[in-house]
Amino acid sequence: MSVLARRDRALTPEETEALLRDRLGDGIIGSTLAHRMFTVHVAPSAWVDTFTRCRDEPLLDFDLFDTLHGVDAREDGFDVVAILYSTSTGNRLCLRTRCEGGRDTPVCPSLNDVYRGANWMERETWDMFGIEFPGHPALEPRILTVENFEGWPLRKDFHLASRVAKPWPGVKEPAELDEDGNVIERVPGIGDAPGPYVLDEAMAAQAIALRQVSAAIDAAAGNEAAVASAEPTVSDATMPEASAPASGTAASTDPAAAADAARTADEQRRAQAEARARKAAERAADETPEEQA
Amino acid sequence: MSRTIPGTGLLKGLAVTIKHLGQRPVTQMYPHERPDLAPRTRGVIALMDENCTVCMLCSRECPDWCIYIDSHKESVPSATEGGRSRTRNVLDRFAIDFSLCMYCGICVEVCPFDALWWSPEFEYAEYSIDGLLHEMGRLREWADTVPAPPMLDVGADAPAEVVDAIAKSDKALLAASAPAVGAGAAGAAAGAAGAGALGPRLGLGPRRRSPRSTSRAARSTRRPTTR
Amino acid sequence: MSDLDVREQLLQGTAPGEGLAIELVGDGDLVTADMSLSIGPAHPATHGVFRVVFEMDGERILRAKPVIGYMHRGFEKLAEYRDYRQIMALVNRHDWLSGFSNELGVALAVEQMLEMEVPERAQWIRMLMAEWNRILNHLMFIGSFALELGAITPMFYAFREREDIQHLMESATGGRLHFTYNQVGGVKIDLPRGFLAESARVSKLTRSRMPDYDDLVLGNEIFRGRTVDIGPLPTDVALSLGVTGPALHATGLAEDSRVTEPYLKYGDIDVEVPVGRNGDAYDRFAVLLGRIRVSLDIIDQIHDHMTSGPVNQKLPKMVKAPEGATYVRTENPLGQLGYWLESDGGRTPWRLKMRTPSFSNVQAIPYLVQGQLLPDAISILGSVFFVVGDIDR
Amino acid sequence: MTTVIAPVATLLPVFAPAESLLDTGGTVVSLLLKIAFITVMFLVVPLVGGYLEHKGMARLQNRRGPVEAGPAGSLQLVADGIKFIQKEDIIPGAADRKVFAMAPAIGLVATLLSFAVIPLAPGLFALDLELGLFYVLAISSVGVLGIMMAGWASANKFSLIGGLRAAAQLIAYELPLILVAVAVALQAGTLSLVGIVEAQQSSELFGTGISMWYVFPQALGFGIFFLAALAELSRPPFDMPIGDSELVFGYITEYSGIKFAMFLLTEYAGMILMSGLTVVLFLGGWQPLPGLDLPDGALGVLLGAGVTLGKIMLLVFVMIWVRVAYPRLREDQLQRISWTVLVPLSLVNLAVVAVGKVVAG
Repeated sequence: MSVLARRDRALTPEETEALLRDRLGDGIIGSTLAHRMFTVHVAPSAWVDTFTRCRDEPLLDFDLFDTLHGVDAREDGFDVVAILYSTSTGNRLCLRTRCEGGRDTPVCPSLNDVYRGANWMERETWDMFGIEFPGHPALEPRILTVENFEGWPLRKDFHLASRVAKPWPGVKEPAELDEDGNVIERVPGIGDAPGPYVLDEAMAAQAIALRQVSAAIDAAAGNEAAVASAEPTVSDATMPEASAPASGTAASTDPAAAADAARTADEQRRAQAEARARKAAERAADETPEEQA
Repeated sequence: MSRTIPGTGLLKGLAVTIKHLGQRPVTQMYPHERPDLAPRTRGVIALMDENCTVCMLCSRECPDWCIYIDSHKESVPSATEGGRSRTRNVLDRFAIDFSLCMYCGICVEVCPFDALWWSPEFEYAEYSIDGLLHEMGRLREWADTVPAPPMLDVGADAPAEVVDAIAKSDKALLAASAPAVGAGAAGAAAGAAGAGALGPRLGLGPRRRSPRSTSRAARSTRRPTTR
Repeated sequence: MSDLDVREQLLQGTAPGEGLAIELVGDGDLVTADMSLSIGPAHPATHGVFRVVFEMDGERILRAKPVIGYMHRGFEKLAEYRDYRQIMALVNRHDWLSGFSNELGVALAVEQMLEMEVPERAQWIRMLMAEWNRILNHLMFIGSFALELGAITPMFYAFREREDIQHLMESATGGRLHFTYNQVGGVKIDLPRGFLAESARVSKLTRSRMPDYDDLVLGNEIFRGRTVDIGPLPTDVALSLGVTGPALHATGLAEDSRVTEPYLKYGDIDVEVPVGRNGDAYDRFAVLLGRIRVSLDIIDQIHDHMTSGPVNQKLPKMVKAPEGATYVRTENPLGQLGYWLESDGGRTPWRLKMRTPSFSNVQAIPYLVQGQLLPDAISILGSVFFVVGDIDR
Repeated sequence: MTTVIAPVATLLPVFAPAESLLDTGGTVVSLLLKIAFITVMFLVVPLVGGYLEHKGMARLQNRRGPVEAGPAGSLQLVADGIKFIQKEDIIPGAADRKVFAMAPAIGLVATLLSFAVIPLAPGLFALDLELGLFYVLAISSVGVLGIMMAGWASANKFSLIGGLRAAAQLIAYELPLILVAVAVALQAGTLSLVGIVEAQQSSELFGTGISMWYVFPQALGFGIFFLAALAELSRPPFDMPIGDSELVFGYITEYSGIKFAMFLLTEYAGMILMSGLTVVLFLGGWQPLPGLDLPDGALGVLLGAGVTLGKIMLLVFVMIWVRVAYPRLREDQLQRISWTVLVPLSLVNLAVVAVGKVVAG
């Protein structure tokens, strides 16, 4: 098979780095070999030259342009990562550079003239991270998001709307009740939901505000049950300590009515639960002989 | 491709299609005939509320945040005289919003007390999206449609629970001066684990059985080693 | 009549059909009208919300500009908010025709970072499912490509085959498209009893029906007339664009990561890579058909190799990839799918880049359709196999 | 019409137009009868053809086809028709409203008029024009006009390309179609369709005593005629004007509701018409088998009608079969086939027939 024909000529990672250093000098900052991937860190000034070398150097012969993408590098700005593959030697090389311009105006030279495939990849990276690629024919219009989209979605300071708009159902503690018999909900805090995202104070406030609005709407519609369930949330908003007593008095809606509604709903719920428990007990009783047999 | 007489390709096309004229159509007449779905089919999530301990694991693991649980605490008087009364969690609300659910099955997988089950039922389309929010009663009804899990392949390892059960019963056997009844029970358990551990208990219909009557061993085949 | 006269006459709105907005381009004495024709976003030939704007002179295409992003769902962002178990349910949705293969990539990436050994039986099961998934995917494209050329029947036959295979996979995984069967360290649950026998039966059945496609489509003179020498793609251009999979193999290069960088147990079995000659639409289709046969061969080999034992690893309560980055490439049905996984040691990825085959393959479309006729462009669009969700993610 | 032609007919006793059974005493009654006959032919027979297409295609593709409307889905097209009538009739804002509205009717009327001369059985036809063949070919070409009008008036690029393709295609295929028909007329010695059927019955094939259906001596012509008819009807594999994967639906793209239904009906009626014409010209019309004559009287008329319709449905099935089996050609390929293969071949066919006629005559 032709693909494997030149496998024996494949350079080792060390040789590859040595060769690139020889050709590009200070352009090569360093390299890492971890998790079965060889990464060469390149200075932005040598970015295009490195790829031209990788493509044209007969010993390297990286002909397949695999991918190019951005990575959020926290306060240092953004990295651009590109992966090349050689169909003749079977080597894979990951090249990585740190964009100039920090988080405000990240800039990385365009590879469009070296590999055709870089065109869309760079457009996508610009669309997602706002990294400019001087030398690219046309980064605009935005390739994946809508044309008038604002913001750079894959930056870490861009929060996922669906995670902000809706409270996490998992914040409730199992069966912990306040004195009125309502389920205690906590204000979403750091590390509540799975994920690296931090429901920071601003987001928490936003989430609470949203729920307040919906509670107000429900109250206006006279939906008693909705008020009953939303009511503790309102109290949470004003009193961050969820275990604080007298949550009903803090409600912005008519406190007496809300407390009444809560009590009625709670009574109903208890009655239901009792009936259910009885049923479950009966079922368990039915089941026992079978289990023993 | 070798050169052939022009037109043979065209004739072959006619031959292939006319060949199918006499064959039985493969169309499934869906509303008239029920589709034959595999027991593992992820159609709808059924809830056995009596198994739920309100641990909130499903709700927290759900990638779409579509499980809503409310509960309260209740004290249960002691079964024995003079014993201490215990408190337990009572489920007030358990709802799954199937308009958000992406049928990944993580909730079923993480439930430590087998309260959630997959059922192959799929006919619960609604004209209004609100109707897809299934509350506890509706989820409980689905539990009656949960089929028995299929037996595992012959090359499969016995599930961890079964292995544990065998080890335990062996221990019980080895424990000196075991009473006859206890030994009998342990022996029966070991026999069941050895012979039919991977399948549902015999004598019950293979499908459309309530999971309550599914044997423990068969149930455990669903979740071999993750826990 | 000078160019200017014609322009005025048409734009005055006296002629019916003034809404056509035909732009006139005077070139010497002869006036020709260039028309921009928008194929999509809801056109029958794009099977999804994908759009190509053709600038045409008569029926000949001067330039083409693909417009993508109609189905962008932000998977890469969503993945940063989910742990590795939840990501499995996410990634099988970007290329909805190869759900299993997508999951596999993420699982392999996480396992590579954890340096986790996957039980042998799990690897064979993964391969078996991946190959069945590949056949499912290819059958779909065989049907849809023929449909785009006006042959309606192969689609129905392909769906008949797909139904058998989907039923088979559903019996093990519980899903028809979104299998969610992989987990880090193996597969979720072992195969149900009788699965392998059924798999062998379906494999035999599918193989027995493959000649139908040869006779109905590949050997058909009209089909050959519509595809031979249409949209040829040179190997170097394909590589520079990042085109992989059947479209690359059609150019004559057998770069298949099942062979060149074997993952799972592909190194233990024979994998043949069908290749074409000049990368035209016919070759792309022939390669696709050949790959089904190869996958059936692989499935038969897997049946012989299947071992017994556990199918997954005991996992900690929360799987956390160690700090660092890795890249895993798998041979997906449509080409090479790469997952770049960068982790900060947390339970969700710091960055999960999905290098999808369709995205790179579709980049080749402007190159391929330039100077072709409209019907040929449709033939090219159909033969550069892509899934819109896979382009837009 | 017969009355006008009658004096001429007396001069040519051999080829006198036959008398239709529908010509009863009263002029009004016979007129009504003829209108009823054509309407039934136009409205009912295409429905049967359409049902055959639904079911035949389905079975060839290993599926069932319509099953819900009526017994075995037989009323599916009726249900479709009712649905089409109920639908909103949308006219695009940029369209030329008058032309847009007229276009479906033109194709429909052209096909409707052509049915007047197709004989089903001895005496069972509306008209027997002496120039019947000429009339059918001329009138059916008018239908192209409707297609071009639809393509232009829709103000849609896909429609425009579809209309232009249809025009180019129909011109290319009109020529071989007519050349082959001329060969048949030459052999029969008449342009009357009834006359052609009778001529096939009365002449013998090389003295074997078997009636010489023209499909035997003119097998080549038959093939060309059938191919050209497919192209003329824009049936697959020549459906480029409406090729749905390229042009969405070609000149019909912007049509909806009853106007769309008219195009649909025209297509099915066109299939019946072209099959009918092929049966009359090449397959011996109402004669069940070569050399086997129909009994006289009412039974013969009924049987003859059945035989003709049966042959028509057989040809319709072949059209469906071809549709199922083949992909679509490209416009330039079709033109090349027409001008470089079919036209020369039909000229050869004509020459052979002419020589044969002279030698045998």
